[in-house]
Amino acid sequence: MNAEQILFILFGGVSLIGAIAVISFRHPIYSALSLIVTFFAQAGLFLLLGAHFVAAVQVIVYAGAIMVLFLFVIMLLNLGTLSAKGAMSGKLKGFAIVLGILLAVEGVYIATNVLNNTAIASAQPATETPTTTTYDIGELLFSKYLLPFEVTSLILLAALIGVIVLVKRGSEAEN
Amino acid sequence: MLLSTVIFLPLLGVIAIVLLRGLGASAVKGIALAIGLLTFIISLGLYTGFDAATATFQNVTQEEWIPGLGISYHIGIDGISLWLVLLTTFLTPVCILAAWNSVEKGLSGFMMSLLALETGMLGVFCSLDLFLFFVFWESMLIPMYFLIGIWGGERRIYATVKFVLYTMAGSALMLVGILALYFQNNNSFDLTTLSGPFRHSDLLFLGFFIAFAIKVPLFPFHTWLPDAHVEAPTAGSVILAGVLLKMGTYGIIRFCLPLFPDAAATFTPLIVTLAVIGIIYGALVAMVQPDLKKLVAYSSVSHLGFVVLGLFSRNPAGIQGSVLQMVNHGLSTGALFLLVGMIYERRHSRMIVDFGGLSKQMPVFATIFMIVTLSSIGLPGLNGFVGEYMILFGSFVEGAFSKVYVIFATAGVILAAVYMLWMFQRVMFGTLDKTNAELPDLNAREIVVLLPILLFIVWIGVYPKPFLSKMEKSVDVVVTQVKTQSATGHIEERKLQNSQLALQGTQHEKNEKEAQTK
Amino acid sequence: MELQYYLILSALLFTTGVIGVLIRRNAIIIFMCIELMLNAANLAFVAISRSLGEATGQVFVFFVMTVAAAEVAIGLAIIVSVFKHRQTINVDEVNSLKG
Amino acid sequence: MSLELIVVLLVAPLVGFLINGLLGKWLKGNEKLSGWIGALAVLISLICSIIAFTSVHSGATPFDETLYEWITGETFAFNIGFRVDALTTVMLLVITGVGFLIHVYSIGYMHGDPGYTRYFAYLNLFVFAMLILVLGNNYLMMFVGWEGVGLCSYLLIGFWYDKKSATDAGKKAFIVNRIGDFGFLLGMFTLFAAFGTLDFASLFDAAEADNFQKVFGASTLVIATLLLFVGAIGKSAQIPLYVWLPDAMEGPTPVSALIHAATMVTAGVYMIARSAVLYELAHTGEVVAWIGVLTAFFAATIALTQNDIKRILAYSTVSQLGYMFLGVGVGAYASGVFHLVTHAFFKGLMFLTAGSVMHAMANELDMRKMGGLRAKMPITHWTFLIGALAIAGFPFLSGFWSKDEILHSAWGSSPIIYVIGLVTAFLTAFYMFRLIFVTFYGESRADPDVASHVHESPPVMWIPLAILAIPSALIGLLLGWGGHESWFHHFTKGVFPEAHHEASGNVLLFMAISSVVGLAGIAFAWMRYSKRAPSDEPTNALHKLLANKYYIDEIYNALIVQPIKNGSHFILWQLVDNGIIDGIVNGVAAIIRFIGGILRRLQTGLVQAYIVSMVLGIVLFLAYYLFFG
Repeated sequence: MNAEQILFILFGGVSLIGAIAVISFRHPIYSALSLIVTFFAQAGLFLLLGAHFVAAVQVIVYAGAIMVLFLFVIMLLNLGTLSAKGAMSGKLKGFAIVLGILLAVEGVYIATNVLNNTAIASAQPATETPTTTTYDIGELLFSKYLLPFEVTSLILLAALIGVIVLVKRGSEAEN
Repeated sequence: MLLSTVIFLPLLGVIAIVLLRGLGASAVKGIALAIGLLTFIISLGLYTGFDAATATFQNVTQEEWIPGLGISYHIGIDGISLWLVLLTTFLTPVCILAAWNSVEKGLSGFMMSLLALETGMLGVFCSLDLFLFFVFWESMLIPMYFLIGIWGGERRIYATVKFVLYTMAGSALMLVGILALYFQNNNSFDLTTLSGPFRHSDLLFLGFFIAFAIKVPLFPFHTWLPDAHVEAPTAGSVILAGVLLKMGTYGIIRFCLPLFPDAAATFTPLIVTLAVIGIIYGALVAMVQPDLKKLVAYSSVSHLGFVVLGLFSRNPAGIQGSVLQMVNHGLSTGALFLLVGMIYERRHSRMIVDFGGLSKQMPVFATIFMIVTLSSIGLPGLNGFVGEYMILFGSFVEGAFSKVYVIFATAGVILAAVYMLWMFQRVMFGTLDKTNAELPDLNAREIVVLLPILLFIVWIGVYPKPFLSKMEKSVDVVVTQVKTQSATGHIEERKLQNSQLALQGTQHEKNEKEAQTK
Repeated sequence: MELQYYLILSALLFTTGVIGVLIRRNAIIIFMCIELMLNAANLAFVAISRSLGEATGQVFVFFVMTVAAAEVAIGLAIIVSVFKHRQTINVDEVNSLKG
Repeated sequence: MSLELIVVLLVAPLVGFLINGLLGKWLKGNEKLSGWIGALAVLISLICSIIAFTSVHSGATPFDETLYEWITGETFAFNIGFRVDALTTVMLLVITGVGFLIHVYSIGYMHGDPGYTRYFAYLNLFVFAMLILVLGNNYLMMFVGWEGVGLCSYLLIGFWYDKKSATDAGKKAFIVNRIGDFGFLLGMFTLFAAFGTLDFASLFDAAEADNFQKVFGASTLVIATLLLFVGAIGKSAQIPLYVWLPDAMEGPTPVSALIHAATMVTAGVYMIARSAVLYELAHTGEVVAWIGVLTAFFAATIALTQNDIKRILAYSTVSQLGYMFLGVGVGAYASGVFHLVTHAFFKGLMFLTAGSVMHAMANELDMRKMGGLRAKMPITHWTFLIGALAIAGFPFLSGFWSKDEILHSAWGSSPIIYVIGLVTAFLTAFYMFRLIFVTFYGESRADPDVASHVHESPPVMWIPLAILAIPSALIGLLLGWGGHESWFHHFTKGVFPEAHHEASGNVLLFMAISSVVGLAGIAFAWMRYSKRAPSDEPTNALHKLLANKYYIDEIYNALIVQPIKNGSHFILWQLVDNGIIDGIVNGVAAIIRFIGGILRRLQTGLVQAYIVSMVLGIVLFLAYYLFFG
């Protein structure tokens, strides 16, 4: 068992436990904090995969910006007490979990059996850890994927305006 | 071009009303009436320019519309559709004038619906492309839906939904038929290129026929009609009875008979039975109706039974009579609905029991009502007789079915007198009720609405030749299409039967001889 | 490390997110679960990107993150305004879609 | 004779109708004018008719021309065309002659009625329709007139429309007539199917040459003639469709005289006389004769017990029409039409005198409330007496000649028919003189205030009576002298086929028997009723049966009218239409709604429920794809 494997088990285990914690805690604050843990563990996994840029962005955007937003809203609305009220009916809950497990089984099956026969699996994995530099990504983004890249900026703009409109109307209605 | 103008001028009127409705109610009415009259006047050009010596379609326009799917804007008229087009353009201004004061809310919408409806109906009668036909067929449903649904009576929603669903059920079947024809016709919807025999022609025939039978309406598909009529506003009823029902019979003569002659022959006994049941049934049920509009609605069922009977007689006299009777029914039943509407505006009731002795108070109304009633009964000298006589005579003398049907249908003539005269007696004769003692007689506008109809009622009754001569060639074409295609098959069948009969006969004789010798 | 272990992990994370969406009723937690699922997808992207030795997968992760950011912003704004109207963010109490 | 003459003859009453009908509002103030316009219109027709008559009488060939094509196609042609021959001119003279006198009479009779102009409009329209009926040169034209007179009859019976009994009677007349028309129509269709034409001339030629298509095999003509006869039964009020005529007396009395005695009701006789060729070939005359004689007898028995003057006259008309059918049925077409002519005069006269009585007695119709009118209304009395003597077959008055000819011919056909006819003649004389004795003789039984106002009618009324009385008395002698060699037979010779039943036996003997029977009837009536009024209540079962007209109306009502009405209402409308058909329609809708209701529960509105189903879908699809695909 080499270092990479150990690190994989460590980061993988932490992110999985974090994920389960997200859906298990009653209080949204705890869920949010667990989610941050998961995100950090995933950033570690990205590093392990040699995707330094993605790892960095993961920490900055997800663990940083997005989670702050979550925590901010939770605290703004003071949801602690509300969320505890009422749970899903047992029958449906059980059914949902069974469904989830079935989905997981299928996912694992795909990962182990199906993808083995595809080009992805047959591609020779690089022996030494190949690092994808930020430069590579940048080059792709501004050449091949220029149009989608520009579109994302529009999406962000639209989201920006949308949020302002939504929140503003909400406050107007209040008044 | 002329024909396209006639078809789409009313639509132009709709746009004009949309733009100018700010000018007030009288402007809207004025625009609608002007457009209606203009359309009628232009459509008269179709009549004067019509060449009665040929049966081919005239005033034809053909433009590509969706060439990839073989759909074209292909319109034209022949001697059959000519009359229905004229009937439509004639009745629409009459309806606009009839609705002059009776519509209070949403006047511009009402007028727009009427004009849009006119375009839809004209399109149906002129389309020579199956797809175009279907588009018009369905599109005319929308304004009618609004006319009944918005300006109707108390149970208008039920009536509208029933009307629309009935029609839709039929149209769905027709759509299947149209598509089937499309694929059997080298992926073209063009009616003029269609020529049989088609595969599954029995099923296709039924698909088309049920759609049209619902519209006619043929017994037992008729129950939407009384509801729709009772709830519809006067103008809606007039259009409904005057033109919409004719779309069914027109469809039969344009599609069912010429395209599927064999299937038509196969189903003739069934259809004619239904038609005769409709004649008698409609008359009997009309007799006991307490509501004037319902009575007239059921009388339509009876009258259109005659039309279907004539169509399936498959000989020139019967079919000409049927086409003429379509026009006649449009005029006389239209006039009846107008009259009922006028009395309803005054008294706010359509119940027969609420009336009586009106001829003392409203002599002009009574006189016109009498003439229209007599036309509906089929009194010689008025239009109804000519049509009914030709249908019955054609069916009896050289009809494609047993004379027994005709005997029963003729009995319907007696019943027509019973229900119409009984109604007339209860409404017009007897002592005048106090509540009715103040009813004013018809005013000038109402007389103007009715007079042109009366003119045609008498004209067709006394001198129907101009009407018959224009349609003669076109009807003959239908008849030959029906006869030649079905004849070959039938003659062979008959020969076979005859030889079998002969065989049986000889065997029978042999058996007898044997028995005698024993 | 074999590619498939990453993919298995990705599948498990994704399923966890699905289960969360299904069983939790708090809209914010449901949102978090959606983020979880997006992250699971990102993981698969990156793993396959590495396995193929090219950067396209990571470019996609970048896009996913942008969209996720936008989505979170909008989603949270909606949650806030819903809360203002209804004093709740329980999805089973927001049932205007009922037929 | 020219087409123009015929058109003028025909159109004059139509113009009168239009003037009175359309300008009625303006004529209201001046009712005399309106009446005279109507009368003038008929006078013009009368003059034209006389011209036409002289032309035919001078031996011109029958006029037969087409005015215009009416309903035509490649395989059929129905034209508006006219035929004027001896039979037509006889009918024309009766219609316009009697019609003119009745128009003049009406000017006085209808005086003061609010519907004055309407009355004359209808009456002119009637004359117009009746002229079409007799002038037409084909069956369809005849049918047009046939329906037209039916319409006018309907309008005039229900003339006083605020009286329910009047409008009921009008409606009944029209509908019963329609039943007859049903037969007429089918008869026409059969004829056209066989001959390919409805024109009299070519149709009869083809029939005689046996050159037609046997659509119903050998019995084609039998079926056609019997169907036509159904039409005649309806229009001429024979068994079983006679029920409308007595009720038709609800109309104004001159209408009864013109339409329901002299002209319209005889249209059936005219039609059979016109179709004589066909009836001869089909040998269906016997049916006609039997229906005729039975109707004659049957109606006469009912007339015995009635107390309403006009009803007695109505049943008498039915009875006399039966005689006419008897005549044409046994092949004595000329005699049948001759009786039609004489009857038109004397029955028209009697109706008008009855009207005169009503006029004097404040519209009283029950003769039990009359009596002794002879003194106060001498002209009315004398004219009525002439009419009654004529109908009773008093020697040398008009009815004597025509009825005797018919009975004579009947003997040649079947002695049984003859005997029934003879008994009927006795009954006729009896009930007519019962009417006379009770009304004009004995003590006055009227209300005192009515009785004090009894007066003779104004000249405009009694002059037509007097004029009518002359032909009623003499026309038989003038036209009928000489039996089968008479002027009338001579004149109509070309129209009818040779009679196949040659009258046998001594003509004088038959005349003597008829006279004796008629006189016996009169004498018997004198014995019973010259001194006392008929009793109010029927005394025995037979009397009751007759007084209630054999309960025929009630039977028809119970067996036909009510079942149709109730069946239509409850079974067809309520059950079939609203129950079954709409039930199916609404049932389909209900089923769809029910299914929709079940499916609707899936729409919980809970987003998570939707997601669950979505995930379920993903799982299932994946499973299928992975493990079974």
